[in-house]
Amino acid sequence: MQELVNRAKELLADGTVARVLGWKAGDLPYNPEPAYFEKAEELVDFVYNGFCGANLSKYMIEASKLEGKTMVCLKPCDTYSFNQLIKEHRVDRDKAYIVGVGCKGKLDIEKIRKQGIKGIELIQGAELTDEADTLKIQTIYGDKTCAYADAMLERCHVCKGKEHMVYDELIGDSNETKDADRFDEVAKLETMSPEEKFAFFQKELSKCIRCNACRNVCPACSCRKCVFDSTKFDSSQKANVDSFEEKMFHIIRAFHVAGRCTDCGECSRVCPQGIPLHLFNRKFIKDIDELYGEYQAGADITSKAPLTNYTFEDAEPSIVGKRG
Amino acid sequence: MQRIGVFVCHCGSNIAATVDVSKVVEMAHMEPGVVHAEDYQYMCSEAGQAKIAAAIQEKKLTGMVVCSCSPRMHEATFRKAAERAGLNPYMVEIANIREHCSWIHKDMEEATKKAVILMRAAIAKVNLNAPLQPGESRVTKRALVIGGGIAGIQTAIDIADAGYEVDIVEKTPSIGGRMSQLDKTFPTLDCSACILTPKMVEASAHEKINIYTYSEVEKVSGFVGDFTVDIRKKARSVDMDKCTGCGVCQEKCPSKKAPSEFNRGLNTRSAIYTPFAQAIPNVPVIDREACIKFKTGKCGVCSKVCQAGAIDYEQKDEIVTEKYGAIVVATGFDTINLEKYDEYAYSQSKDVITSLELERVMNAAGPTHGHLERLSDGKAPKEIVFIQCVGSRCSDDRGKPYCSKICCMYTAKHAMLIRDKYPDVNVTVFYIDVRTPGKNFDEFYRRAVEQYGVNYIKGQVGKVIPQPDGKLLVQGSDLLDNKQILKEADMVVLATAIEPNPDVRRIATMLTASIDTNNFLTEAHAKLRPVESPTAGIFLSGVCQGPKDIPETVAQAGAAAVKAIGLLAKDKLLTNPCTAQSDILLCNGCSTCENVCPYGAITYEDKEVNDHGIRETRRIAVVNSALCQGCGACTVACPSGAMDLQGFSNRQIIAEVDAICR
Amino acid sequence: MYKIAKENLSALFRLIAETRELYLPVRTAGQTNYAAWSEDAEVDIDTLKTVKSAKDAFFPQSEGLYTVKKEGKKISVEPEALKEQDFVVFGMKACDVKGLEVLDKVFLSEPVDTFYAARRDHGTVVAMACHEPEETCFCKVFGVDAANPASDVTVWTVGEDLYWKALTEKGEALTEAVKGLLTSADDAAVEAEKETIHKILENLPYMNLSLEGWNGDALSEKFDSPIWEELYKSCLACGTCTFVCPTCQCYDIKDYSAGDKVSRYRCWDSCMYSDFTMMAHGNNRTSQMQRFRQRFMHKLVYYPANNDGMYSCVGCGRCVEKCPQALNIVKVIKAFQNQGGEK
Amino acid sequence: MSLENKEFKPKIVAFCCNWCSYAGADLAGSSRLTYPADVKIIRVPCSCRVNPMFILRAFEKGADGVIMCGCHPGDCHYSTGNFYARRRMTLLFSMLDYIGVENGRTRVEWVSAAEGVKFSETMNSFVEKIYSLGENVRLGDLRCKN
Amino acid sequence: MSSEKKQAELIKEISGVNPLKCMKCGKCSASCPSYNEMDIKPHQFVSYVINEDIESLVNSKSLWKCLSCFACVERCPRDVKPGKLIDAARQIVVRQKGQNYLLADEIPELLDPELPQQLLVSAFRRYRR
Repeated sequence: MQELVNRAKELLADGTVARVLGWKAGDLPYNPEPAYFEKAEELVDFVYNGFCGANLSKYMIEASKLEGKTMVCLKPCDTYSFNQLIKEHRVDRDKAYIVGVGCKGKLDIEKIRKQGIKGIELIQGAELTDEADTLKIQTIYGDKTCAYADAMLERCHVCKGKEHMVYDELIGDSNETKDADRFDEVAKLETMSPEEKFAFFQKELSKCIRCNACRNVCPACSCRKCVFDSTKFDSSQKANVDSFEEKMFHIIRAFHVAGRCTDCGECSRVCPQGIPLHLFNRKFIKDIDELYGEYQAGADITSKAPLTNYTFEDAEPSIVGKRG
Repeated sequence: MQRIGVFVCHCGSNIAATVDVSKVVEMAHMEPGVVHAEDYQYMCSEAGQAKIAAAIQEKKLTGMVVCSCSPRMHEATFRKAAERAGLNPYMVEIANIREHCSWIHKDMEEATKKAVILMRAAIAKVNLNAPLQPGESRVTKRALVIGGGIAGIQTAIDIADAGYEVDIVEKTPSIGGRMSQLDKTFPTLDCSACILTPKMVEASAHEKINIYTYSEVEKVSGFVGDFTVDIRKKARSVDMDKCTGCGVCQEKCPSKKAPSEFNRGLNTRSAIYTPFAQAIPNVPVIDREACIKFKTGKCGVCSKVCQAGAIDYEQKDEIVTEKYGAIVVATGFDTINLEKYDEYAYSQSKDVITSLELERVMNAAGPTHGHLERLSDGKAPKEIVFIQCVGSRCSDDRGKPYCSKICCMYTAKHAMLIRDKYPDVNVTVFYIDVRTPGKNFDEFYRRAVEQYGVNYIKGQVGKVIPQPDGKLLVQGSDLLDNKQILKEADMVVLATAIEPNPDVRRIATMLTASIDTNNFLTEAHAKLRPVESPTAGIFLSGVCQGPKDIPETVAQAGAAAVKAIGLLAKDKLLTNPCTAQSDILLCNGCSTCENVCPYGAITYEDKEVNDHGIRETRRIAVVNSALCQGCGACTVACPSGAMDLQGFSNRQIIAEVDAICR
Repeated sequence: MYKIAKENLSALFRLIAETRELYLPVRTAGQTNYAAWSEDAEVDIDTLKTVKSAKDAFFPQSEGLYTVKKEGKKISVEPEALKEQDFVVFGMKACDVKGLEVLDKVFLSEPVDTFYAARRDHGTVVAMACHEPEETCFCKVFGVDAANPASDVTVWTVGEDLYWKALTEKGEALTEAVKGLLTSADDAAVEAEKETIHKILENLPYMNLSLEGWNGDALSEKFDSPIWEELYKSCLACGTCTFVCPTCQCYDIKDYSAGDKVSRYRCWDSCMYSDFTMMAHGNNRTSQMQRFRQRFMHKLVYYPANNDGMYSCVGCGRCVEKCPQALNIVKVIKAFQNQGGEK
Repeated sequence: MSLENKEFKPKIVAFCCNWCSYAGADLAGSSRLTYPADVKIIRVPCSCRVNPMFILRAFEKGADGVIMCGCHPGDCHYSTGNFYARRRMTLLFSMLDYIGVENGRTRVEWVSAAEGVKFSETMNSFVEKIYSLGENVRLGDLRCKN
Repeated sequence: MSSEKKQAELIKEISGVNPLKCMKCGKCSASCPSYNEMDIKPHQFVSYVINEDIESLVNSKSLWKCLSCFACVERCPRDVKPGKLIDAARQIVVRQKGQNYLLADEIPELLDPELPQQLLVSAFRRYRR
């Protein structure tokens, strides 16, 4: 982290960048927030640890409009989003100085709470430099421990890898955190009966409160105005009055990002109701991989997206239900 | 709120026998916005149209629905009727209650119910219709032909004969193209030059044709009817107006080591050169790479010997900007690079040549002055092997997956000519299939076998092994006799696959014309619009669209010309108003729509927008309504719904869905 | 004071549900929210904070207002019926109860919101003292006593028992209805529990947050502060904070067309949204900074200015837990404190 | 009237491209090839104009089945429209199947202008399928049910 | 599935070859150094697999005459690679004989001065992996 701060200071001092986009220490052990730093002295608050899960790519849409370059800290998975945004002309590559930061898996405070740990006062082991694979947590109700891996975000268990897809320089090392196949959950659902599938999604989606956190955090949902906020399709909604509406919202959202979603996992991370929203996006990714050839959005900035591409021999829609 | 009139047609008994027309009228009155509803025996008749006109005027209708036969039948009729009565024709919607209802249902109650629903959907849609005006764009009465081969020449002549100005842009110093390199043509064995040269002369002498040789298209902007093109005239170093074409400069030029492009590099030419004797224009160019004057600053022989003082070492590239209404692409082909076909020893032996090289060898103006001889030692060959499908029909990355189409015929031609002129030479052709569809084509091939004794063997050659004594050992297989064949040959001729001129990629990009995976230009419709590109105003002539022989090329050249003439004959173009439009407040500028547009109708501009008080410059999609054909692919690709299709808008279709499901 | 063994709770819920609708924390797909009780509902009264507050029971996320029906060219209007059925909300925490007080000031003052008023009339609140408060809690800052929720009935968890005390007439009525399952008890255990809770509260990191300078008088000074420009930047403009908040009371009115009928309903809205209070001419607040500022100014300045100094934040800490980017009202309050000296 | 006694009359929406399938439907009509009146056709310029939103909208408003017809792949009037439509619909249908909606409720069929017989056969078999699946209860807005 | 069909499928699976891509040009046979030794010629291998006559294939002399020089694989314009088909047929035989068709110890007595050295090398590459 110190290396990052030092580099940020250098870049600010020599005028390479006008500001730094990183994380500012929070007032609890686990709540750093994305923040801009414009002066070297502000960097005392800079922090980069296991709780810095937020994908800063989307902030670059606004930062691209500002005067001068912005140094932005991107984890390997975040760089896919940034590439995708470049491809869609939503960010300006020339306005970004990308520091690819190392990552040893990001932590999910909800997962720690799920283990019954509450009244958290202090967490040790979340720094990038900490080698320990156990978090030591001091709480009002006594000291607790939690395995680092057990507190990791779902997306880190299916990590896309340690490589940064786009960067100006790299700082820090990354750990291999992948211990599951990202399509396992989808494949499991696919084998269920229609009744079971319906029950599963009905239950999960019934929790949706339409806060739009998934949409607003999503780097692919970068529309200036979402179709669900506009009158263009007569689809503007602010609440799910009927259970159909949450399905409509999530299916259409997933469809609109199909072939563009990098599977960054932000939607699932931010959902206040813990809905596994990645299951929608990954279904499309899995279908695309199987039907049209493997495609990773954001791995490059030139390839044709699956939904703006075709081959004569593409599968017919009737393949649905015939597979598996 | 619209004021809608509903007109229900009986179509004699065609509709009325199954649909309770009066009930439909009654139900129409219940719908919001409907101020008038009536039925009539034949709405499409003059009397029916008069009723419509009267209602439009009396009830001040702003929209109307005709419940009748298919819109494919009478939509145009009713639109015209509406327009005559002062209603915008795009405020008319048809509810198809005949083909989609009365003719397929027997039960009257059921059919009537359905007719009412179809009518409601049409009313719901027309409620959201907006008057549309077809756009107009002017047509510049001048055509550009890119490529000066037989395809380009023929297209240019045909367009010019119709009275329109045509410019030909040719990359090399002379027009003529591949055909000028051929010795004889199948299946009549005419001398190629003898039939091509008059065409070249005709083109150059035509008062409506202007030829830019040694020139390339640099930039294209605009759209159908109104293209603006920058043409780069490369510095020729010879003044076109002064040169008399006497040829002394070429004789005296001390630099004679440059490989002759015209003779496929089989011999050399001078640094100042015309590619061939019949070149048009008959004005040489200086190859600055080969010229001693340009390389060292010393020499200047050509300038000294030129009586006309035409040599101009200071000449610079010049950009000419012209406007065109139509563009024809006729960029032709080349043979593929054989580097990856090591087994045929093309790069190891001078006596392994391509068929196009053989054309030059057999030609009196060629490197051997028309004598059939081995290029390695000048000896007369006794045994010649032809290998077919070299690089054609290949699914690996060495060759091309398609059939090059012309090889079977020209090989038969070569074999026949050799046997005719040199009866003591044995000719063997290794083939996979002999493909001869075409008038007199199979007869031609049979003549080669029956009359000229050419030995055709079914089976591909695996390897050509140059021998120390200069012979070539050909290892092939005879699939019919199930034998492996080892044959000593003096010369091997490869029927090399053809591919589109590599420049076509650059040109297609400039024209936003699409090309397929093999770099052939895509036609607007494989069957019904084979000489048009999907991009309006761009036409295709010759091999740039797909492999073809000379007669086919000439036929297609004429067809492309007719299409171009049809366009140029118009004073202005009416554009279909049902085009896509992007909402500047919603557009993200993400380029997704551009990627699915088959017509290159979408571009992006940085526009100043005022989004409810926020002023900023944004990248916005702009649809060129002259190019847009209204398919709607972009509207679905657009995630924010910024892109919408006039006449079939999102809200209109949704209104129809709602009305049907109500 | 009564008590009931925890193991008898399902019998208690069943009994309440016989005469009244019952809403209580239910766990669905891993998350606990208020929902109607049923035999197979997974009741979860141990989770301190439900994701959404109990606000839904009185001010639902969406609620029909009236329906317009069309038959031929005839149009009729049918207003939505007001709540007539008595109901019980079980398990609300002190902060959420205080939240109702905030909502009351909005909806029950003239003009009275009849939909809300009917729900308030028919609803009985059984509040629970917070057995184990958490680090995100700061109710005390707003004068809420987590150990002593003021409601119709208050319950305390002590060991394997729930202690029950009715505080209002409605509370007495409910107690009467379930008396068969309750046994009398003395206050001692409850007093001890209260003391324990108070002790824990003392040590929570946010409990000493100062609200100094946050009141109606601070309007223009706070409004024009450059600090907002710094604070809002990581805000995504999602509405999570508003939707989990027990006091946010803004709603939008929308129409839904279903063939021959159109229903008009209201649903929660969020001042974080760019189309919040959107009008024909556009929006009053064009930038996210302005929208962000609105939320906190409303809670800490405008509302107290209009309601005798009462804040419209109750310190439940849900926004602290749920903000995707870890922004929250505490950080806002602190940011002004830190900069306060310089001003 | 109780629900069980009420005869099930499905609502079926068919999106047909103007150039091939709508003409195919016209041909079915002029050839008097019958299919049930439950099918209502919406004309679109091309199958690529069909937005997944339209299909979900139809279900929302009470449709029991939605079918989309277009030109055969390779024959699209606009060259490539149905290729995009094919991918879009494949993915959408797969998603609907994934969330537990019976996959027989959606279908894509390529019908040329000459295939009146195919159009009518397609509609007959699709309607039959919808009858066998019964009322659509998994994908609709309750406010639209009567 | 009949056993012949199964074996044909197995050959396709092991070789990764789609024999239907063959356009019967015969370039494989033209390229084959062992052509004259073979009873079933390389280009015919493809038809045998298509016709599911695996019995004849595995009993053919050709199976063991193929040098695995891969000239046919290199030159095949259609990506059919008869050499891989032959190789796969051999695999089937090897599998039937229990992974044990050729051991290093057996080599000396099999050695034949006429035999190309390359055959030995390729034999090991094939059978001892």
